[in-house]
Amino acid sequence: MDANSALDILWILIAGILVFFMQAGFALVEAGFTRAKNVGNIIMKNFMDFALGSLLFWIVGYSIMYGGEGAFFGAFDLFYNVEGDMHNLFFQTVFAATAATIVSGAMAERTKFSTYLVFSVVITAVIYPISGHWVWGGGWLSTMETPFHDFAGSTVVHSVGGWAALAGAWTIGPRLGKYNGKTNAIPGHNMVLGALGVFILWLGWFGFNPGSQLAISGDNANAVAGIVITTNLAAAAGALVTMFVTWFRYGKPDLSMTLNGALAGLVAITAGCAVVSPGGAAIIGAVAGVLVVFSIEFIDKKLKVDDPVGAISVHGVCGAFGTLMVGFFALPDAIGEGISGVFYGGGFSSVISQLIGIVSVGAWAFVGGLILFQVLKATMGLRVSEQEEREGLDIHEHGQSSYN
Amino acid sequence: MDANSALDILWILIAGILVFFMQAGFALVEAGFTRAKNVGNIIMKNFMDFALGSLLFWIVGYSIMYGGEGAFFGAFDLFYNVEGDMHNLFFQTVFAATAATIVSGAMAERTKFSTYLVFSVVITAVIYPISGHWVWGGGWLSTMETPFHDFAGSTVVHSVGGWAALAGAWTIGPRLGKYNGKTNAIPGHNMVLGALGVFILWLGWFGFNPGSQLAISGDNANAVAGIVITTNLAAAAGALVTMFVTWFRYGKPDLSMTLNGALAGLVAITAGCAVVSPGGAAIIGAVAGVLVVFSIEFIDKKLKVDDPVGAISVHGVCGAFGTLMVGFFALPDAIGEGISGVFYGGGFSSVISQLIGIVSVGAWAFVGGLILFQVLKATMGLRVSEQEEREGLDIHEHGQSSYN
Amino acid sequence: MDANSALDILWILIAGILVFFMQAGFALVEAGFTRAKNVGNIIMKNFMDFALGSLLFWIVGYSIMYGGEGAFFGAFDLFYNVEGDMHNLFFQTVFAATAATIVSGAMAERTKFSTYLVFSVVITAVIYPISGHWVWGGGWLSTMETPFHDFAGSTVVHSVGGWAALAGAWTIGPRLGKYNGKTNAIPGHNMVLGALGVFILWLGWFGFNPGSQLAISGDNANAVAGIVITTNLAAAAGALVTMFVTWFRYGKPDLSMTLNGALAGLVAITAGCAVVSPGGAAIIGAVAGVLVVFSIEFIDKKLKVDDPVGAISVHGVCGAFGTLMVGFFALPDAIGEGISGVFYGGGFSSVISQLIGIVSVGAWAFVGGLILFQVLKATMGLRVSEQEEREGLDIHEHGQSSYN
Amino acid sequence: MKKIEAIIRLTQYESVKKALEEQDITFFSYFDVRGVGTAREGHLYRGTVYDTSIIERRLISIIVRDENLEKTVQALMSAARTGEIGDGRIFVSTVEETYRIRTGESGPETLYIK
Amino acid sequence: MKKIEAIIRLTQYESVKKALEEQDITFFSYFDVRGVGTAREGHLYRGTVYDTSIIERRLISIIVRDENLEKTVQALMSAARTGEIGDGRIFVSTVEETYRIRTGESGPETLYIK
Amino acid sequence: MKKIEAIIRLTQYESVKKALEEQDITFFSYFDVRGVGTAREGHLYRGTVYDTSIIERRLISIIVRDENLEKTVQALMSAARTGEIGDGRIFVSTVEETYRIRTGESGPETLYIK
Ligand SMILES: Nc1ncnc2c1ncn2[C@@H]1O[C@H](COP(=O)(O)OP(=O)(O)O)[C@@H](O)[C@H]1O
Ligand SMILES: Nc1ncnc2c1ncn2[C@@H]1O[C@H](COP(=O)(O)OP(=O)(O)O)[C@@H](O)[C@H]1O
Ligand SMILES: Nc1ncnc2c1ncn2[C@@H]1O[C@H](COP(=O)(O)OP(=O)(O)O)[C@@H](O)[C@H]1O
Repeated sequence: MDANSALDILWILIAGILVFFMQAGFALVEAGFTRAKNVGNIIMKNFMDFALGSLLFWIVGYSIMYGGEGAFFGAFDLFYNVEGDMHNLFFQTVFAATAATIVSGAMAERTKFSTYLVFSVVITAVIYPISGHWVWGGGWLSTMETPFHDFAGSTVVHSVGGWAALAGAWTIGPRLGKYNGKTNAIPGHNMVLGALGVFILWLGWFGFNPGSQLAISGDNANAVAGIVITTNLAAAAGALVTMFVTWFRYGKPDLSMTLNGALAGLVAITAGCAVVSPGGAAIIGAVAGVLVVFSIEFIDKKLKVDDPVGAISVHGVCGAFGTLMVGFFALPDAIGEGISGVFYGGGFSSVISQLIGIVSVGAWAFVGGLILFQVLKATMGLRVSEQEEREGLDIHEHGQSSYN
Repeated sequence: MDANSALDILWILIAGILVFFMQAGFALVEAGFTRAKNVGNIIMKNFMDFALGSLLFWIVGYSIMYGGEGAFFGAFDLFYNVEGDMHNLFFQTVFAATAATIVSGAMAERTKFSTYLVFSVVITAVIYPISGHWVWGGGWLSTMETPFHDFAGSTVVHSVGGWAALAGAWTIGPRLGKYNGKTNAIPGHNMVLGALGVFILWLGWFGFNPGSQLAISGDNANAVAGIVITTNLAAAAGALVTMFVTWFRYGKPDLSMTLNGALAGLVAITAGCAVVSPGGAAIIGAVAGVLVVFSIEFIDKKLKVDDPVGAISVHGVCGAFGTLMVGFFALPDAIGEGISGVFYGGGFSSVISQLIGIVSVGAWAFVGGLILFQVLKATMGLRVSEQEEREGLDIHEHGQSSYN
Repeated sequence: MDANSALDILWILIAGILVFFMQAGFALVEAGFTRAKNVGNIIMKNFMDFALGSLLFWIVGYSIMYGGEGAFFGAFDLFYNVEGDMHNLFFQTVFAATAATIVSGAMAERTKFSTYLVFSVVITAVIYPISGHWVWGGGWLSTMETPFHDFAGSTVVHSVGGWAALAGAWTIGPRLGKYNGKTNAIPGHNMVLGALGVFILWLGWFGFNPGSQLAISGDNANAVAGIVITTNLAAAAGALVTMFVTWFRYGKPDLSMTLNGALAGLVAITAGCAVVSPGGAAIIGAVAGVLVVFSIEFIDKKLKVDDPVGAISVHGVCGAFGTLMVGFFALPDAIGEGISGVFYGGGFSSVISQLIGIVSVGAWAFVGGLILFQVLKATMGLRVSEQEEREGLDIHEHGQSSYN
Repeated sequence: MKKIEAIIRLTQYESVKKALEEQDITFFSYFDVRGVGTAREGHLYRGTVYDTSIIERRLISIIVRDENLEKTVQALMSAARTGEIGDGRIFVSTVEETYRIRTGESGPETLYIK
Repeated sequence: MKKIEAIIRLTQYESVKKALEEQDITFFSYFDVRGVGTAREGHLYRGTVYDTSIIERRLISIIVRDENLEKTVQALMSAARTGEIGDGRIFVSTVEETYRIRTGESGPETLYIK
Repeated sequence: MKKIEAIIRLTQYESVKKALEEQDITFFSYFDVRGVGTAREGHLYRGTVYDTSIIERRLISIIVRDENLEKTVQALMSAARTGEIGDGRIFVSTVEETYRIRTGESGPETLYIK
């Protein structure tokens, strides 16, 4: 193997290792934004998402997603083991585990552990790899005339998680005491954990987006560097703008929301990070930083869907938004010969493709999630008992409190 | 230097940096699994393990381990400084620091700080590099007809730490109140810290095992990618299986034990990560996930050796187990021309070599540790006073509590 | 692009990603060393430092620092976007964000959030890039006959932060209750956070120093490996020596001070990491470990400047010290043809250049910071009200406590 | 004046608070105590059951005029009751004097709970 | 003997402690309680104001001989007062007996507060 | 009924609990307080000694029938004693009424401590 090929594999592995660490970031954000009595439970869910995901994606998921060229489905080969492709298996595994993890946050503090495990299996082994195949595995969305473009997974990963989270949070209903006539705040128990989690996620995103170039040799090096910059600027803009929005709206800059703002920027730039300019990235991040605040409020206060960590807004809404923005901000010929974003005179063909992708993948994830959660609710039961919820999932589901 | 050589050095440095970060992981696991009144002390011990280890391995340890071809001992050159080999010094330094750190966990909450420092010096500068030389430095275990195979250190690093930990925990005796007629639980004070620590350790293991390939150019790239996969699958299988084992045994899935389960899988695959198939790795990890539960119970309830973090089971027992499994799961010719594991028709020659290595290194670490701890106990004193233990090592050994 | 160039870009990006993570380290150290009632505020400041810094350094800072060859100033081009140089923009951005962050720690627990944001803008967009230009951008300090040598930024980054911190902490005055007749201790609320922060900073420093080689191909690989070793040894020596110094002085080894000791070693070696021997590095780190204790005491007890985290001593004093030591410990010809440190017979020419750099950059940062803080104090107000300080900045500035 | 100390389940706190408010008892203090008694929670750590008799409870302390004693006790009692073992206890004792720090006034009439 | 329980603002604790020391009252116990009352702190979390009436306060408990009651109450009152709503309250009740654990002695004369 | 409040060393809690159990006193409540008094712990932070007189202690509160007062105090006293300064104090006062929330019954006979 020549140096360039080894270099590419090295980069994919390092990027994958960074993305792996995002699991810790998600666990900390979800732990910090919820109450102390449920913290061991939420960590256990995150931990199991990754353990299950690693095994399932190897056993079957990778093959479904990348194993063949069908329009809707790859292939069904068990126990993937192809010499020379293990770096790709790893990189795709850590991506797959992310989608499930998003959902645990939105359903935190009330979901039965055993039922959650079943959900986690289905999303990682079925829901995610199928829609992922459509976009990245050679499926129908990638073969449209103007292909749907989602570079690193605003839609493929984050929206899938976000819409499944919406299905789950809506099905399970709000936490006790969240809505009684009015909407109550249930403050997270530890903002330091939340902030550390966001720092770790931001770090991991430097593997998530730039790693999705899947190479760094030759001209890829500059492409990767460009993606690092767009990723970073969108996150920074998201955080900054969200801070000011909360400051204007609430009178004071809200830390937990600002943390969400950085994530909103990161999720939004994920689709277009390779095809927009630094300026475009900053704008996309900034708008996501506005959007996330109103979306969280809307979901919380209008829809009355209780999402303790804001996962639906951050991953679902901002993921869809960012994917759509590709159609507006894509630099000329960046997506493909003759395709440019609206702002570069490219017309709406790309916007339409993006919409098709957003809606079809979104519908798949939401409806699939909804059916799954309704079935689980009717069979195993989705929610812990009222007493368990009041006294904490840690004591009841795991027999032990996390802080002693 | 050509690109391939630079690439190899880059990879070794990055892997070493990841392994460095495992120090933080160990510190957090040990902090989380013990009580709040001792948390500063345990962190200080971890911190000093690395500071002392860095200096000592440079001053003398690296030379003992790698400085010559003797059967039992390398060489005794001071202040290693060979241009062109500093990346290896770094990579071996971060490994060396791991062995000492393992012991601090098993002896937590009762060991005198000053005595611990002396122990830390001896294990890093003497015990670890000598047995390390036998396996990795060209010593007798590596020159047997069927050589002992420990790719990344299930035995060389983890078991050495684990057996020294057994010697230490046994010599010092249990924490006050641990055994009075029956075995009492002394819950760790913060499971979030423990979980974050395990995430960081898992992250660091992507440097520990794949980095031990010591190259990534040419065909090494695929080898490294394969090791990433085996490492990850074993960890995932360990975590998942441990969770189910605790669920069946105790009625509820135990978080702290499940965290140990992931580590058990990681330790177990460390020896064989480069020579087993993904399936073999998953099985090794899964069995380690069962083993660790019973081992922790056995040591805690039968041997009545008090190991607050489970270090003896995770590193000693699972390290030995994983090393042995190489003899069963090694793919044909993976260890060397004509050598295969039992399950691939290779007969028991490799199993025997593995046993020789496990026993000889284990005996060295356990007996060496035992003598050292007995001497320290008789001279400086190994244990803090009863009052200090009751009121906390933080206040008494460091004059200050860690949470204020 | 050939493999070597791609390799260099890869390394710069990875190093930059590691340096990015230092932001989390700073946030945790500052959070852990202060009180629980202000923890959200200090994290918000750190978070905004990076968000603002990323945007501003792209918008204008990078151009000021690197955009031209003027003696005092680079250029003023907006929105840097040069294909093929984005990896450098990223690497320099993460450096720039560090300087501001240092200041937040020294002024913690009493500084108004809005005013702090203004300060953060000015230091990142004006103060830091201008003096940075003098040293790294081709400015006057780099064109002296014996050029000022600051390899990775002991002075350019750390001292600039440290002296601005001195200006800020002095201008704003001590926290309530810190000095009333005698000097009172105000213990930090969580040493685990502080320790984790230091581990993360140490990790990040493996990007900070070795990454400043700005290449890893060819002979750079060995240079980078050497820098990893000098960096690590200085940190280890700093930690170890500080521990013993506090042990002798206070009767007990002080954890928080020992954590500072590791940082002191890291800051001190930053200037000379590429030009000193491993032994030189260990000595520089060790002396910094002594210096930091006496400096913290002097500033705290004699100057009565209240610096909750020790930022002035760690970054200002040890940064200046380390920069000076280059003049003593530089290996022959390491800085440039015919230049060696005093201890290698090079005479004092390099020492003088180092002094010129230390003093000029220090004066710029201190005076610039002082003017800025005085203006801010007179206009927006620098300090929160007494009630806000007593009851906590989290409640008053952000409307919410961080622990619930 | 009487001091009423009620040791209740943490999880009944919200309904107790509401019941008190309905009786116009909007001033009180509370803190968390650990109760040792018959109600037991089974905890499990690493396979060792530590069948503890120590339970987190909330102690509510209300000082009322004598005439309000009865209704306060009744409100507490009905709202804190679940009927399961572990509902807790109420203790009543005498308070001789009270002062409002803000104004320096003393006497039962300075109690907000009229 | 009298037991004086003062519920004060957390932020007044230091000055109360000093005022007590000046009266030679150097022995007491304290712990943090949450007060429910009229003083309100407005908290905000993710855009939802949770206008809570629950306030962190410190409860200082001092047992004194009858003759020291007056001066202790006065010291507490003046040092804890800010004049704003939320200054807190003092309650006084009777203690019948006290023991010094170290020596086993009993009676008011074993109180350090002479 | 009598209320016994004992302020003891955190580290004596286990032996006190055992001593109480031996006297069949298996119901009580406790919480942690900070005691201000003569016993001092020397703390050190970054080279500044903050020689504090504030000590973490545990307050055990037991309500007993009058006839059990003596044995409870004795059990407490002997188990909490170390003989060093800082052993703590016991205070006794009167409780007038008690209710068992679960059943609504009142009176001393509802105390589990017979
Ligand atoms: N004699 C007592 N002295 C102090 N506290 C008591 C006493 N008896 C009960 N308690 C407190 O009341 C709580 C309620 O006891 P519990 O077993 O729940 O009673 P019940 O059987 O009436 O429901 C105990 O946990 C303890 O905190
Ligand atoms: N009747 C009562 N019983 C118990 N605690 C009370 C009572 N009245 C007031 N308190 C306590 O005293 C605190 C002071 O009340 P606050 O509203 O501050 O009074 P003020 O208006 O006199 O300043 C309350 O938060 C509560 O903790
Ligand atoms: N008069 C008092 N009022 C309230 N608490 C007191 C009083 N006197 C002592 N205490 C409490 O009892 C504790 C014991 O005092 P300590 O100095 O240990 O006594 P001794 O010298 O008898 O051992 C103190 O820390 C304090 O919490």
